[in-house]
Amino acid sequence: MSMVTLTIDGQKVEAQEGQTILEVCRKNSIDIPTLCYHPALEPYGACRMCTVEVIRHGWSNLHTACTHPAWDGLEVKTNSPVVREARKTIVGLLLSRCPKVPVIQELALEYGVKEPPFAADNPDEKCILCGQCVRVCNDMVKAHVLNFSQRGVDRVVGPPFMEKTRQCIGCGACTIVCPTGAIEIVLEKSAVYAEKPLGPTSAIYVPSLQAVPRVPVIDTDSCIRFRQQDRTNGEIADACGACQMLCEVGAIDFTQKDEIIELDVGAVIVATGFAMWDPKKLSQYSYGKSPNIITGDQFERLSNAGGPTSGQILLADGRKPEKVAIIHCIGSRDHNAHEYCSRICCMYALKHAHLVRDKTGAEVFEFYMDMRTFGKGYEEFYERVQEEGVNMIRGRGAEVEVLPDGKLRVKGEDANLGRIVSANVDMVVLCTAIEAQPDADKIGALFGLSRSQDGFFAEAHPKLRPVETNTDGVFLAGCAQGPRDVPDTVAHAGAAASMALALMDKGEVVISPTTAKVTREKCVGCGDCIPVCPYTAIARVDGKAEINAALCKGCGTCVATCPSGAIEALHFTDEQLVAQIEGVLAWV
Amino acid sequence: MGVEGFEPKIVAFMCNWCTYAGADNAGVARMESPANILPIRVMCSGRVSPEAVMRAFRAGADGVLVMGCHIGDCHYSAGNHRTIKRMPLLRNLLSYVGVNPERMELVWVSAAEAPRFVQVTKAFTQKIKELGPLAQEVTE
Amino acid sequence: MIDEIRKAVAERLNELDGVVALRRWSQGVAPHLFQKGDDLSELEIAPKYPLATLVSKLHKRYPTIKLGIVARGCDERAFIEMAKRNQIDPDRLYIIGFACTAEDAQACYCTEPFPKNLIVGTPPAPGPVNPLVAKYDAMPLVERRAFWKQQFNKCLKCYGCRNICPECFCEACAMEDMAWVEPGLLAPPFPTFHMIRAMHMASRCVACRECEHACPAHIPLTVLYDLMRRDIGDLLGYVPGADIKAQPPLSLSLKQSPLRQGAAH
Amino acid sequence: MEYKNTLTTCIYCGCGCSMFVETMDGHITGVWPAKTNQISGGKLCIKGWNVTSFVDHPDRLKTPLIRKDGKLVEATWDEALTLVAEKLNTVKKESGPDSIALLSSAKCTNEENYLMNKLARAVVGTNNIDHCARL
Repeated sequence: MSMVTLTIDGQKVEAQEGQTILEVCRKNSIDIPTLCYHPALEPYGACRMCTVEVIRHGWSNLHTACTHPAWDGLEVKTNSPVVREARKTIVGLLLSRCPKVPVIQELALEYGVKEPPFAADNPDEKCILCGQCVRVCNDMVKAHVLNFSQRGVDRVVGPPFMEKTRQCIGCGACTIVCPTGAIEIVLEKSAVYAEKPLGPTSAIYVPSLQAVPRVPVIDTDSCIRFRQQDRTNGEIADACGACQMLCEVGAIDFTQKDEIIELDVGAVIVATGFAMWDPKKLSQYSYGKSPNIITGDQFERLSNAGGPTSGQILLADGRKPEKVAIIHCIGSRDHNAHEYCSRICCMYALKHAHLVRDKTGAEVFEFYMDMRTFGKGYEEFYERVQEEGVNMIRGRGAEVEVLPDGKLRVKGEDANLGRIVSANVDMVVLCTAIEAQPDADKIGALFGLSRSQDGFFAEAHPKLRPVETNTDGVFLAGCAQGPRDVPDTVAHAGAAASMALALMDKGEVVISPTTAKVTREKCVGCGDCIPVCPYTAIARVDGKAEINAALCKGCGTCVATCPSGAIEALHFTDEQLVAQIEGVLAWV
Repeated sequence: MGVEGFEPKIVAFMCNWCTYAGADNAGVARMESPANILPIRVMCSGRVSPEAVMRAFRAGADGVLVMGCHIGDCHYSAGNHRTIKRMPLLRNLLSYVGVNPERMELVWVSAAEAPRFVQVTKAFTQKIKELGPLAQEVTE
Repeated sequence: MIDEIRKAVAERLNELDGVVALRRWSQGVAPHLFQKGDDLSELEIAPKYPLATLVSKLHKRYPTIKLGIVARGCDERAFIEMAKRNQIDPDRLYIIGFACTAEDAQACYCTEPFPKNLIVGTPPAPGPVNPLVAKYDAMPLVERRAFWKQQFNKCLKCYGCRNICPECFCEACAMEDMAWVEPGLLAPPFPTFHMIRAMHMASRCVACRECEHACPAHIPLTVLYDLMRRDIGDLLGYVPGADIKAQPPLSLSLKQSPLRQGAAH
Repeated sequence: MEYKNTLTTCIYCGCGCSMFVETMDGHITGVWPAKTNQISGGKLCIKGWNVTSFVDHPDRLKTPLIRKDGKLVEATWDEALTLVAEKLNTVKKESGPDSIALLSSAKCTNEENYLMNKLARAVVGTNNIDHCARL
């Protein structure tokens, strides 16, 4: 694309042919006020705020920067007296129509308009009829809900007959582009992706804050393009696309589909992690009955700088809490839920207490059964939090009650005092248990993994082989095997990775010598053993069974199936079994 | 018909991956299971041929337990499917020749079920105690 | 009927390498392989012999020959089970089936006294179920034990039951395996010896009754095998000899051949 | 493809069970009990079932063996019979006829056993004669 040169406010500026004056100015950080401009939409020149003075061949003229192309040799003045005068008039007219809109008030202030020159027909009017919403709805979203109707002074923007319409998909794009906040959208149901039910994010997001690779994904249930595609059975396949239009490196590709990728691998590390236990299962904690009863996980999100409140710890109504209760062992160490200790809660509960103290200064009541600060530096942190003035109550928080005024009452036994205590607080943080993933059975069946009583995947040996499983080449890492905190998970995962590497590095696999072997002279070739083998290690060769020792895992089911005793389970032969039987019986 | 002071001998075939591990875990957890249980480790309950069970009775066992992974949990995916088909037939056959089929039982105990291992072996031992010695039954 | 069979065999001999049937000798009847040109007036149908065994021997010895067989219902059932286990080649076998007499069916307690490939004769009324099965099934354990102890004590350990059985085609036999049966005991160890055979018969026995005929000690072996046949039917829906496509269920997973409802252990 | 069954009597004992010996191409391939026989009625004992097993057995003796210098050496029947006759004569001369006993076999026919009996009583002059299957 060829380049052109023009002069803006006395400075030579290079621009690409086809760009508008506004685009060139924006690129060169030259401020031009706009109301009806949006980079993702076609310029329309409705609000006229971007009016500039364009001088060509000595002739000066006023044009809207958003629509005028940047021709070679143009001279542009963006802030000349003529321009300012013109904009003042424009702002005056806009203010006369919409005297209460803050953006226009600010512009009026800037351009010296003290009073609206004309009295407004409707002083509450917010719409400046710039049509951005119309363009976004028709050109981008392709929902075709909004348009202009009437003529002249009666002109309005809205859905057909100004009535609620099912054509509206509630995407909210119009509210985003509207410069004056004239459109309010009332959602009948949540149409946007909700992150940990604490606030909406966009339909394109990074799946988790620690995602690797850190690449955003499109939530096709929320994305306007995909929703329109679904709604119209593919008829409208090019709605929105704002992300694609705006992404400078062209990374957005709507044609991408979920793919199943098949890989031949030498080892598998099962690191499927954990799920959070649902505190609704114990109704005494009233989870779900007040927005101010949240889980530790939700608190984590709340206090995150990238979270819905930008890291401020706030109640649902936006106030700062004055009193916060943190309850340990919700669903852990509980015969009504999980009997095991989730191992991570004590430490994050202390951290949460510290954050509440630090960020809000609120009074913190921490209900704990006993404090499990087993790691390096953990006990020291516990002492520090105690010194920060957190009220430690030794005893399980027994009940959370939502009071009529919205406050929360936490009851529990203080075992040190030996009596029931209660505290009225604004916010309750439930330190819920971590548990095995709900689909652990499927993963287990896939890899032949057994699970321990707590539901997590069982290691080959609780003490001596904590990383391996009973399936060769399959290793466990992290909470898939049992609750553990970050340093332990890192250590466990490192061990799993090195075991997997060690296995592959050898280049050869050591198989167990407990395989089955056919004595050809005894085999009559009946084939009863062939369908028994789960590894298809048995085949009939020259009318007799033959076992591929590399495939055989040595279960011995074929041995017990063979009526002739023609198959021998090496290391578990019939003779060895009999010797054991006679041995154990002789011993008694 | 129990016999005074009778301590039965019970041969228990245990699969390597589930029950043997479960028994091991019971031991690690210091749970007490009856000493009457005489464990014989096999790789899979599917390895236990009816002949082996009969041989155990023949060699003087008063009861035989065949123990393995729960259906669906088999380390070899379906070895125990053959066990669950074979053993009821054998149990019936025992009864046809007049041996009390209660002397033989097929039980699934997973590696995680140490308490179940203890409970199952205790109950079975008690049952065999009440049935009395097999030799008495066969030679009477 | 025998003339019709002879005629059918004569016809078939033109296209087959031989027909397995019974032949009358000067002093008795024995299995025989009739070939083209043989005197078919010597062909007999009684007393019955397990002819499937002979077919298997011939098929193995002469890997290309096509045989015919003059078969009863039990013969046909026997080679259905044998074919599943690779002991005969069904593609090299032509069945000239004939129906047993009503007396045969009575004597054998045969519930299906005719083959599916019935060429000669009409199906007789099926024989009754062996009344001993119900009788011993109803006995208390102690009586059963007493009964079988007495029966098995007569056992000469001649292996006649196994030798005559068309389904006992193994090269090596578990009943001779020193791991399972201690050698040198007569009568053989109770009840292991007979239980091993009964267990193996569960998915194989086609109720031809040859074992019982061959037993010099007159042990009612088929009572035990009938019970096992009943159990495998109840448990897994398997009837030995009924369907050449049905795989032996004890070799299959639960997915391939599930346990019948209510039949679980 | 020659198939034949030969009716015969079990040679192992005096019961006289009847059986067919099955041959294929001249090789013994098995035994069928003779169901039509009135004596054995289609039943055999373990000996009858295995009666043919020695026929093709590699360990089967095909000629007489005479021990020479501590080793068994194949010999002709004439050599062997002459040697036995000489030795029997010597023993009879030195220790009398009752120092000799004769054992006959079930594998022989009745006629052969009768001749053995004659040999014992008339030739050797002793009543010390018995039979392996004196059932």
